[in-house]
Amino acid sequence: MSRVRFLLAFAAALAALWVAPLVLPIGDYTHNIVGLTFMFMAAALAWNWLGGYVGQISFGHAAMFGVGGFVAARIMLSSGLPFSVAWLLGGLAAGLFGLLWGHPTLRLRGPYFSIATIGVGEATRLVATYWSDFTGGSSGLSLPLAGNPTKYQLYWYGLYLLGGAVLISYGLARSRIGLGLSAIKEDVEAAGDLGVNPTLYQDIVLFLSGTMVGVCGGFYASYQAFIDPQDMFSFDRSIGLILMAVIGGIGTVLGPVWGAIVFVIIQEFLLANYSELYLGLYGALLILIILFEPLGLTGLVRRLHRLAIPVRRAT
Amino acid sequence: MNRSTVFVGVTVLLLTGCVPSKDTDDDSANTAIPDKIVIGSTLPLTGTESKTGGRFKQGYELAVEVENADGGIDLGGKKVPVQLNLLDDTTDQAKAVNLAQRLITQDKVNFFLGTYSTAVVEAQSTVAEQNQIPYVNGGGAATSIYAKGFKWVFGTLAPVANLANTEMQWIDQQQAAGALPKPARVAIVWENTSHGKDFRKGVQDFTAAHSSGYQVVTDESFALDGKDFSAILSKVRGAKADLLMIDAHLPDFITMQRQYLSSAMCTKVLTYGARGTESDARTALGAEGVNYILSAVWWNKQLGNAGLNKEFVDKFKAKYGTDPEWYQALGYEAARSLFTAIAQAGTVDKEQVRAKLSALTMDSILPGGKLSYPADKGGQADYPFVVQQNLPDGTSPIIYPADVANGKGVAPNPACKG
Amino acid sequence: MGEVVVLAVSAVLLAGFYAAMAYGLGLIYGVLRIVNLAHGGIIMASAYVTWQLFDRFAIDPFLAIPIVLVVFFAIGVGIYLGLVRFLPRGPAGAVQSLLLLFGVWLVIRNVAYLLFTGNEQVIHTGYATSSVRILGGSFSATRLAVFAVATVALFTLHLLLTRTYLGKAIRAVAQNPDSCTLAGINVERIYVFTFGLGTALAGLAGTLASTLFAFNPSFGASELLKSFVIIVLGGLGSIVGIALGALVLAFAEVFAVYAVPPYLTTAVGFVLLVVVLVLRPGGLFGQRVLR
Amino acid sequence: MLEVRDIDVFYGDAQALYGVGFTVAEGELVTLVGANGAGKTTILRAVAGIRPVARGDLLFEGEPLRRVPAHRRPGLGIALVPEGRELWPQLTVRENLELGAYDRAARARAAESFAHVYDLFPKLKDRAGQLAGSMSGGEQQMVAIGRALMSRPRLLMMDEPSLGLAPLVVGQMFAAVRRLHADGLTILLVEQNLARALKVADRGYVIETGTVSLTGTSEQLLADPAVRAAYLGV
Repeated sequence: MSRVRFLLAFAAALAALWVAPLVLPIGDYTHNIVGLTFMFMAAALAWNWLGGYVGQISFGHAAMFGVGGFVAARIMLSSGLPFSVAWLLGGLAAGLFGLLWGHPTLRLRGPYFSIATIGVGEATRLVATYWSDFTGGSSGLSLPLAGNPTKYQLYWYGLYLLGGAVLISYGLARSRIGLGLSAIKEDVEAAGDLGVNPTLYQDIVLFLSGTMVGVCGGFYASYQAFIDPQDMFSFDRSIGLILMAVIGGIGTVLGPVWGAIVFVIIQEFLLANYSELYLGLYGALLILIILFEPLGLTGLVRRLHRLAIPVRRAT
Repeated sequence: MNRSTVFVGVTVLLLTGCVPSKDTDDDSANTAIPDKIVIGSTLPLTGTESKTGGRFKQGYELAVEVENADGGIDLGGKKVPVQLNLLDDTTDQAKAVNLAQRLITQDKVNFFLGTYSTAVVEAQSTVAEQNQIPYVNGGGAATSIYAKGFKWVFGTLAPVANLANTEMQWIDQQQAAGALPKPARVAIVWENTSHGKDFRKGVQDFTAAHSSGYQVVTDESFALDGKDFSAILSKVRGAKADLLMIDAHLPDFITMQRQYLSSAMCTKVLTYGARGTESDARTALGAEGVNYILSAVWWNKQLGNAGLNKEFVDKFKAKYGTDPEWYQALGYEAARSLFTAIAQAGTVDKEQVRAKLSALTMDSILPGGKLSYPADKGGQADYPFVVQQNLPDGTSPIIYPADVANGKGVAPNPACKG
Repeated sequence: MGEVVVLAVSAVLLAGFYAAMAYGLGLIYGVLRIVNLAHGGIIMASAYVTWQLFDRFAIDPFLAIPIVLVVFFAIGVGIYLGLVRFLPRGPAGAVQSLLLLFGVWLVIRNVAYLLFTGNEQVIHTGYATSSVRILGGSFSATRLAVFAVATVALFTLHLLLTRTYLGKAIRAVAQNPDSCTLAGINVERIYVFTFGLGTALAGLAGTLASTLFAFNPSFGASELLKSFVIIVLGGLGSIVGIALGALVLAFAEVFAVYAVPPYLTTAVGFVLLVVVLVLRPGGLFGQRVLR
Repeated sequence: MLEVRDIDVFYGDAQALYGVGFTVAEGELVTLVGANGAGKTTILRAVAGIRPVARGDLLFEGEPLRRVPAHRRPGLGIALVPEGRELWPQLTVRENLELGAYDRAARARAAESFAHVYDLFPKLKDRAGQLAGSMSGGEQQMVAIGRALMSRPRLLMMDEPSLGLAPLVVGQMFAAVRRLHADGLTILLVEQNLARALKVADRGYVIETGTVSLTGTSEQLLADPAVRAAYLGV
């Protein structure tokens, strides 16, 4: 897709989603879920910058989600700054925190990096739960209900988050940085020979990814109005991001968006009907995708597209 | 950067900060008598907490059944049946919040019964407060839930600090009787959860108020699902504690008690908070292994010899064929208090029911015999716990408070040598 | 002084369980270069199998070990032949196997929920709380037995890997699979066997865990995470290294109470994991190949 | 003994061999010579079975080889000493050799084979307990050849045995090759060092860009002006 076509499609989609709740008869519940899903999409996209573009699978993104959420919450609680500034500051703190552990560990490749991120994630969770002056410890933090956007309004803020994440995803993939990243993904040493500085590139991506996920954490804090470390920093939260990206198509520009949709639909649908099966369903889905379509939904669509082309030619 | 990029960028910038808002459509003023009263609720029916979730469900459903048995709640002379709209939140905070949002804003339930486990209740209660709907729960005990000045949230569980406090009161009696040393050396070991935190606060408050009788020598928290407690136990041993006051959930209780026993420790008094009387504990540790453990719970079926308690236990047995535990009792009482407030209000108007809940004082199966949601406690019920002790004959009688006791406690632990 | 000795013995006993817990993960990683994220799920499943054997057929957990080994060897072979075999080798396969086996874990967990609900289960053997006196301290007989089993497993594994053709072939495959084919070793068969053996060892860990702890279908997560710490400390693949890594972790956790609040002792392991990965990627004791 | 008929081999989409055919008779020492990347290594890997053949036939002692999996071929009597040795660096020399005799029949005769290898390379006997990875290049090459011999091969294929070795050691290596040949072992040798290779070989094939471009006895090839110009720089 050319850049102009992409941007036009992007603007159209954004505009359509912007007015949708105002003209369509969407229930409050669906409205809120969609808003929250926008946030998950943005976070999954951000995970994908590191996990997909660079091929560094992080099992520790909950650490940045949590840091972003708690810094944002602390700022909202202690100062009169508007929530959007608090989100941004939380995001920046999360990005810096990401750099703090990421700079040394990004030298590790493949499973070594993944294992290191598990360590980072768990250590952060434990310290955060202990550090009650900052996180409220095991009792968590409650945000004031006044001054925070309502869940109704958060739909649009979620949409902006998503828009930003999509633009960055597209920009990263189509830019020179993107080329460098795929070179690093292929072969770090060769990338170094090509004049790509793997350390710098990976640091930049992790910072961006961490900042975006941190902002998402701030959004989540506003959405829930109550956050506690065990939930914010949980291993399952990191896993959720991975699942969304993998279901949608790891390394593709928009895959995580579709992945997040499927993730939420499964959760909402199964919640009402077969809640005792949802773990297994994710598991089975993961297994099927890895075995049969490593590019997830995106790969499936591409495959169908390839099948469809000859048909079109014949007619 | 070409022109279209600039165009899109500017559009996005213009849109940002521009967010529609909506007046919350206020239908709480609707005072017409409905055909039925719909109560929304979520509970963890699958996942790790499914066992407890299932017990609360039994309590809620029994209360609804009892209420509907004679036609429902009396709203100004008209009996209106109650319908429970219960969903599974799998102990996930976001799910509990979203489902509550759905039940309240989309399914338009009239009132809400809360879920189980403190953190989830804490997250979910904000939805109730935002949407101004009465929220009664029997599954969230942390004082932090009720310390936020919420007007719409009511808790049937007395704070865990009361648990520690009631146990300490019994211990104080024993000390006064000369059975325990004075001052007694106290070790507090608590899981780092809000449950453990409140437990610790209960012990600390008591020892601070009776500083001549108690000296805290160890105060440590631990992470859930520990594999080895030898270091903590060694600290306790080193501090020569007389009273070992632990708060732990079941897996840690079992691991820790096994290590406590096999390391030949023996403190004059030992408690694991609410743990110790359950059948799982006896299975895991043997009858010997749980002897003389002190425990306290919100309710116990041994209270059920007469009056409301007997009625509850009999109806429960008739419906489910087993004995109720505190979970079911608390679920039952939470639901019953809500029904009582609705009946008193005589309407489904949310504000009026909230006011009645706030002012409620009703006869209850809970220790103390009365249930209310005092405003100065942020809407959290406040009553003593029932203290039990496992005895070598396999029973666990209530030993405190005196008015409900059906057995006599033993201190110091006679199994300790020397 | 006495207290330190008692703590040290406790740490050694804990290290026994930790080592047993990590053997399977380390072996599979060392030979196949696959991080078996289903490891925790296998440990949990084995705890349930042991519990069922105890509950229905009154088989003592320690006597159930041979049955568990056979059952989980078969399960491991099944997982390899049914799923893992189809993954590409090399870095791409490493990442995919991570996700695939995580999927397997989710499925196992779900099956356990369906079969046994989320309730905590415990095995109460007659000796669960009996104790033995060593060096002036009193220690759990079960923990001693677990330590003994872990030690026996260590020596058996070590002998298998250094004294038998099969074991040497396994180590050779870990170091250079291509030249194994040239030597007439059926590499695929070694992979199947190793995956089976690694799974059987995870099963062993589950049986041992069931004698010490209460468990539910979510059990195994912290075992998996700690196993990572151990194999990284031990150098990712060497069996003796794993035992040493377990010792380091156990001592760090037990003695960390002198430096940090007990609550944070678990975090010490994870910090150690990251630090060792960054500073000494070969582990504290050696290299990344199975020796 | 070995007959290669018109084989094609691919690496992904790239074709490496185009209809290569040659034979090795019992007791012969045949060498494949040619420039880097001409496909010599690929031919050996195809015969050893670790590189699939897309078209054509491989016959060993008259039996078709194509369907025999790679790990079965040492049992038939085919052994390859791979380029770059490919030892197991963290195993001892003895263990490396032992695993050479992994096949059941070879295992039964392991003691005899050990004696044979130690006789050929006495140094290995002294270093038996040392880790293979800690040895010098020449010693490692000895281990690699020894490992191949442990499988009691009837056809020994060697890929660049002199690569990266000091001149003195290269001499020892060729002496060993000559001795093995003299004992009656059939050898297929790939070498860049064409002069030395042709000196020990009976016959040779010149491989150029994936095909056999020239064949003949060693003397013929050494005398061929084109060969002399292209490979000997004369």
